[in-house]
Amino acid sequence: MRSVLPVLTVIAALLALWYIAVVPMNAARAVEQAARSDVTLGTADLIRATMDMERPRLPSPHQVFAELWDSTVEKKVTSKRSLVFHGWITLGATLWGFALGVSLGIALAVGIVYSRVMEMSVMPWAVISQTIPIVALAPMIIVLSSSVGIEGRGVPKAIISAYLCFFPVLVGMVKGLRSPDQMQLDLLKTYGASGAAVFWKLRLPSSVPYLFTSLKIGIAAALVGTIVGELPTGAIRGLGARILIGDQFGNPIMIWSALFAAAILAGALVTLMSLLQSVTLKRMGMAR
Amino acid sequence: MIEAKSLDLTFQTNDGPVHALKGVDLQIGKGEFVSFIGPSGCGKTTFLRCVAALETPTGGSLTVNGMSPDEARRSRAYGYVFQAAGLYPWRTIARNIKLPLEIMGFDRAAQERRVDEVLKLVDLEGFGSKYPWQLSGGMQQRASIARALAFDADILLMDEPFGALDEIVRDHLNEQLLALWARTEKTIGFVTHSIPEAVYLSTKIVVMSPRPGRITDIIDSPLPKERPLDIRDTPEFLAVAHRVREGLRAGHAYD
Amino acid sequence: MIEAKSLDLTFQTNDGPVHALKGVDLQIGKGEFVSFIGPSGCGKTTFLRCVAALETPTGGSLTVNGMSPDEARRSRAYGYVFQAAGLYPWRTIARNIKLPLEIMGFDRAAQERRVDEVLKLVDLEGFGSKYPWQLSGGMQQRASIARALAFDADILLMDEPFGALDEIVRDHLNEQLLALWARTEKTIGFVTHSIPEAVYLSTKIVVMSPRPGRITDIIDSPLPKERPLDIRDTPEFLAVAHRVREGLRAGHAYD
Amino acid sequence: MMMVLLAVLVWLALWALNVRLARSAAGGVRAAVPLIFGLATLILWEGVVRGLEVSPIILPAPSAIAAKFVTEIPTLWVDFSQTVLKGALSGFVIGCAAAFAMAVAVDRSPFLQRGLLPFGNFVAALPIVGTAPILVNWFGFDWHSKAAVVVVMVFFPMLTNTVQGLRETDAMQRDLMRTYAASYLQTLLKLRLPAAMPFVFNGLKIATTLALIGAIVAEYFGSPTRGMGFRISTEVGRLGLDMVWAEIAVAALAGSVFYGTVAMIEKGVTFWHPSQRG
Amino acid sequence: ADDLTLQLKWVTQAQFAGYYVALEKGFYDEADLNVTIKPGGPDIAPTQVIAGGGADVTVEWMPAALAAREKGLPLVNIAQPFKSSGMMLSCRKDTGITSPDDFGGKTLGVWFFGNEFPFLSWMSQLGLSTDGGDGVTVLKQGFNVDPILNKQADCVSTMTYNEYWQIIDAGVTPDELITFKYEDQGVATLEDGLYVLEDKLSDAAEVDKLTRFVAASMKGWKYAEANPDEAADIVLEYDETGAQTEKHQRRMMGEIAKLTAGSNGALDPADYERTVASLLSGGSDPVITKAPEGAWTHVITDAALN
Ligand SMILES: Nc1ncnc2c1ncn2[C@@H]1O[C@H](COP(=O)(O)OP(=O)(O)OP(=O)(O)O)[C@@H](O)[C@H]1O
Ligand SMILES: Nc1ncnc2c1ncn2[C@@H]1O[C@H](COP(=O)(O)OP(=O)(O)OP(=O)(O)O)[C@@H](O)[C@H]1O
Ligand SMILES: Cc1ncc(C[n+]2csc(CCO)c2C)c(N)n1
Ligand SMILES: [Mg+2]
Ligand SMILES: [Mg+2]
Repeated sequence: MRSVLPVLTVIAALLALWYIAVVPMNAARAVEQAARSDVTLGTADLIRATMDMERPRLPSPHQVFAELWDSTVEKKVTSKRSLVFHGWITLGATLWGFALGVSLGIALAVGIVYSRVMEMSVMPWAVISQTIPIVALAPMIIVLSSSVGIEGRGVPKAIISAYLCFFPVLVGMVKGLRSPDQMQLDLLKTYGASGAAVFWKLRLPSSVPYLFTSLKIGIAAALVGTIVGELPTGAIRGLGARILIGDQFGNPIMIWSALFAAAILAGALVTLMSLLQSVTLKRMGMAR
Repeated sequence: MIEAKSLDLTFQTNDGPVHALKGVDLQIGKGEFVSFIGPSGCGKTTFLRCVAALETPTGGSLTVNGMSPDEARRSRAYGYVFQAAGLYPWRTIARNIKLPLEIMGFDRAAQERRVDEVLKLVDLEGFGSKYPWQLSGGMQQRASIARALAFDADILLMDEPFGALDEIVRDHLNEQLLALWARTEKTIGFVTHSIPEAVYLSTKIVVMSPRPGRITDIIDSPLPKERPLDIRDTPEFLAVAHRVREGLRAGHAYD
Repeated sequence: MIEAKSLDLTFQTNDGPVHALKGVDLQIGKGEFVSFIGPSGCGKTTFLRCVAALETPTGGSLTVNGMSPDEARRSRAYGYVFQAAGLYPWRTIARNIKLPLEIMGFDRAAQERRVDEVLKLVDLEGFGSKYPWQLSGGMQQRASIARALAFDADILLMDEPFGALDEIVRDHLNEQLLALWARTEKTIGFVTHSIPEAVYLSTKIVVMSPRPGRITDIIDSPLPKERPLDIRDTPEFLAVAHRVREGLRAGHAYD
Repeated sequence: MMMVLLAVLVWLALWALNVRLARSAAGGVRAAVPLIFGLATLILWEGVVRGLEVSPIILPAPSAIAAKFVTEIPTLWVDFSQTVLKGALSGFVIGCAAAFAMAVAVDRSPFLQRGLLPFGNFVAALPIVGTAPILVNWFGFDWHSKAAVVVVMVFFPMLTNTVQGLRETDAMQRDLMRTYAASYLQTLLKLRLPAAMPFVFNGLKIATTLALIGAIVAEYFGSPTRGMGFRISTEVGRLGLDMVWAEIAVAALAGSVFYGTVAMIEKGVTFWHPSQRG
Repeated sequence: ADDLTLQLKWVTQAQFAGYYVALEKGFYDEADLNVTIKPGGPDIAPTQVIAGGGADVTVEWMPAALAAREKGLPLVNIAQPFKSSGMMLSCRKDTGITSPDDFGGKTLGVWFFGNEFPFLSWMSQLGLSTDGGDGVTVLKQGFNVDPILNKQADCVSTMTYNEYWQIIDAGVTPDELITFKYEDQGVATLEDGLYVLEDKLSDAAEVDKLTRFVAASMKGWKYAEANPDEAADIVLEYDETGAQTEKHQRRMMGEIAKLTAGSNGALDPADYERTVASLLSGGSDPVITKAPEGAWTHVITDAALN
């Protein structure tokens, strides 16, 4: 709550900057347009012209928000022209990819924490996996998954999303599962506790704060992954497809509104994770 | 029965080996109360950790009740109080105390009963549902003592358990600990920096000195088992204290 | 001169206000050595922090050398030793000690000279180039004392500086501190849990009690300025110690 | 099928070897473990591709990729310098430096911090496929637009980490500075920046992988006729999968070196942090 | 009904109207086919999809198909609904370009991803190198025409039915532009044809299936040619992104109809030979190195068109 005013202030500042930037970004095209109809623009006219171009280099905020409004509130959510509909498609794949990535990340982290070989063999390759551009793998993922008989493009999308999502979870969970200090571990040793007891009673609970931090990063990464995956998977539905079509048909306003929709979706998901985090930590007595 | 014969422990560090323990010979009988005293870094903690199988000696032999320390650990012979409280922050005080009980498979009712008992023992009734960070440092330390007492380990190892407490609380807990020991006949290993505390509590005082960590003196206390607080003003007490102080001083650079 | 008049400090916390200090009246003359003693949570640290302008009182008045605490702070009147060592882990011991000197603009040569001096004072010669984590807890605490002594602050505030040290080292540092105080005529505020330490060092002993944090007794020491260690066996010493102990006990629940 | 079986066996044997090596403490041996794991995986890959006769248009064998790599070194170098040296590196430097400066600048204002940081979540989720066409439009086809994409990608992770790092000092460390009446600048230089370094390097490490991915993907949205992203997309279209994988190998190699360099500097700078002391 | 999957070369748009019309109008159902149409995208190589078994038939340009064939992927053209090429290079007049002779030293935007072959063979016929210097500077253009609008390129690749109109819609007037159609330059290569893997053709059941498919598809194309607006609306119906506009699709359908007009679906061997010749003539770096064998067949169309 304390951050409402600061956030609003920053938003206001960003909007102002954005409006100011619109003028020089679009001026050249506006002048060219005017020249075609043999008009020379005064400063005021020029500014007005840059604010409402059909194909701006930088759309003005009100254009983007009008489009956002139009494609969310004004359209039925089941309509394929509704951003809510496309956001929903993207959200679905994101959640699958997130589930997949989180499971993989946690499983690998547990393996790494409990096995030195796993740590030494897998960890460097996990880093390397993140240096491989996913778009290079995407076509292969699609071809391979269709040749092993997986139909529909939801699955490859989720795989691509999981690929980007698992790494932050892995890193965070390795840190988290290792966060118990020597004394906490020694304590259980003096009780003659089994490996399972150490995991459930010590490692897992102490990794929870790290888990949530990773989940927040992971869900944003999963969303980005899904949208990236929506281009090569046939650009049929989802926010990624909107971006591509907006790009090809010279509709920057469509790109920007899809970008905003993605950012808002991410914001909502991250907020959800934060909420989950504070509830869990409170129940565990770790929120202060 | 704890029996150490020419026990060695050397840590390999970047700037060469550290001889934390060197040729330590010590016998602790069942039901004894043994205090360890000595300057910082003389190996008190290390010795206790060896007994609890938290460290592996690099030489000599060490047996606990005729078993290896590790076997004794797995048969759950130890209650250990660490130098710092080390409570799990996501568990309330009561659930921290329950932790060993859960692991050792006590049933629900027994868990509740024991928690209540030990909380009373360390004067923390009513704090069971608080989280560790809601307690002062001294209260946390008492909770960690309660945790070690909750299950009936034969051997109690305590590493400076009363370091963070003021004199009055300390006296009080000293009395309680003596009473507990008298009642239960546990074997207790106890590390302290305080000479009066060591003398007041122990049947045997082990004075250690550093670099390498070794035993310089073992003093069998002539004090009776029954010890009111004012025993500390008796000549016997002062004589033992004097001998400990001399032993300690020998381990220091200044005279 | 430090002068507190009906000083109050209340912390607002989630479960209501905590009265850390309530109606504290105290006068500390220049060159005095004042010890604060009292149970955990009675406001000793809080009072020292008020003097150093690290906390702002919620009521009453507090002046230091006729200035507000904050003005005194900005004129660099204080050396403060915290309850924990608080060394910066990325600096060696020597560079930790240099830290205040760098900030106050001492020149290179003076920095080196002072570091050598204070390292010797706390018996840490040869450890200047080690990092804090390479030292035992007691050595770290000594390094932090050295850091506070390195620049010549008029007022030295020390919060349980010797808590982590064993009796012998403690005695030694007590002597050193007394000598330093006698030599430099600094004003010293000193928190401790040890009654003998408080009596041995101070010209004035302030006994405090918690909930709300207040002063229950102020004892002006009848002991001479010259204090060999064995002054602790004199009747005057024991009488003062007794009075302190009684004051302390009154603040506790058990009798 | 024999081939696949054999490859699996070799893989298992090397894994067993690794299990034994991992127990030994010597530094050189430990470095071998990931290499052996990589080698084992390559052998498995080769075996599966040959044994199942996977079409080289779907997944080429490592040997074919290696052969392509060797013959195409000049092209790979041109692409590498276009994408990594010009695009990724300059974007990385500009983005991280700007974020760092911004973090220090907003550090004195909790108001700005509270206002700015929530945007991290939003910007972190801006899909690169959306920002890249816009930035190519703005900054042109050459590496400048790739650098811009990288700047956008690395800015917020770096900013959030640095801001958090600058907050990371504990109360006692700050109080100490107060008792010295240290100035803002002195506190910043002598306390907060050193204390922030572990977090700063966390941000830098995240930024290395983002920078590489960003620079490559941005080339899908327009580029000169060189660059790793250009080559990858073009060769996929031509079914030159061996070349695609050669570029992927370059990316992995460059990424590892880049990441490794940052990690090494980190080790030197934050040697004092518990996580570096093992 | 027999299942059949068709992989398109690009996203759902009027370029592929014939197939959508056949689907919507039930022509495939009548032929006892259950057809799935997979739209393409920027990272989908139709040749790779068919190699991986993700589709039975794919829409592809002949240069890419022949190049893939030389890579060892035995693609065979079974039908050629597009008679003529819609590809062109659109330049701003104010760059001074009046004929291909003026290209030297200019910056030209080109699509890659398997679409660059016609351009490359044209340039090599003109004797222009494509790596800067005294030749031309090539830009890999993205999916839009921004480079020419921003004057980052002097010319960009356009299709008569698509990108050209993006430029016009952006406010540039037709007389500010000069366009070079590959058809007019004599370097036209065959565009959207239907390709399958060779082994399908040795299986009588598959041949029968493909025959029915081609027949139904051509029926769709002819219907689309005759009813362009309705066809465009059908395409819009199938566009799941909801981002395509009626104005644009109707216009695209009109232009597409011009390209399919001359074809009954059967490949004209003369067009094929011309395409191969053009691809072979690439100077030092031809797209294909030798004339392919068996890269097309009339088996399907012969059966389908009777
Ligand atoms: N894990 C370790 N690695 C290297 N050296 C160690 C390790 N643990 C302890 N040491 C060293 O072994 C010696 C003995 O340490 P120990 O902790 O037993 O001392 P102590 O007597 O308990 O001291 P204190 O009173 O400070 O607790 C010290 O010199 C210490 O530095
Ligand atoms: N920042 C704070 N917020 C809320 N309460 C505080 C804060 N700091 C101290 N307190 C409370 O104020 C009281 C006095 O604390 P203080 O630290 O001064 O005690 P102390 O006498 O130094 O105790 P100790 O001997 O344990 O160091 C305690 O009850 C403590 O819980
Ligand atoms: C990388 C890449 N860039 C552009 C296109 C565009 N494209 C493919 S077919 C076609 C004809 C008209 O739609 C066009 C423009 C592509 N497919 N792949
Ligand atoms: Mg110890
Ligand atoms: Mg205190």
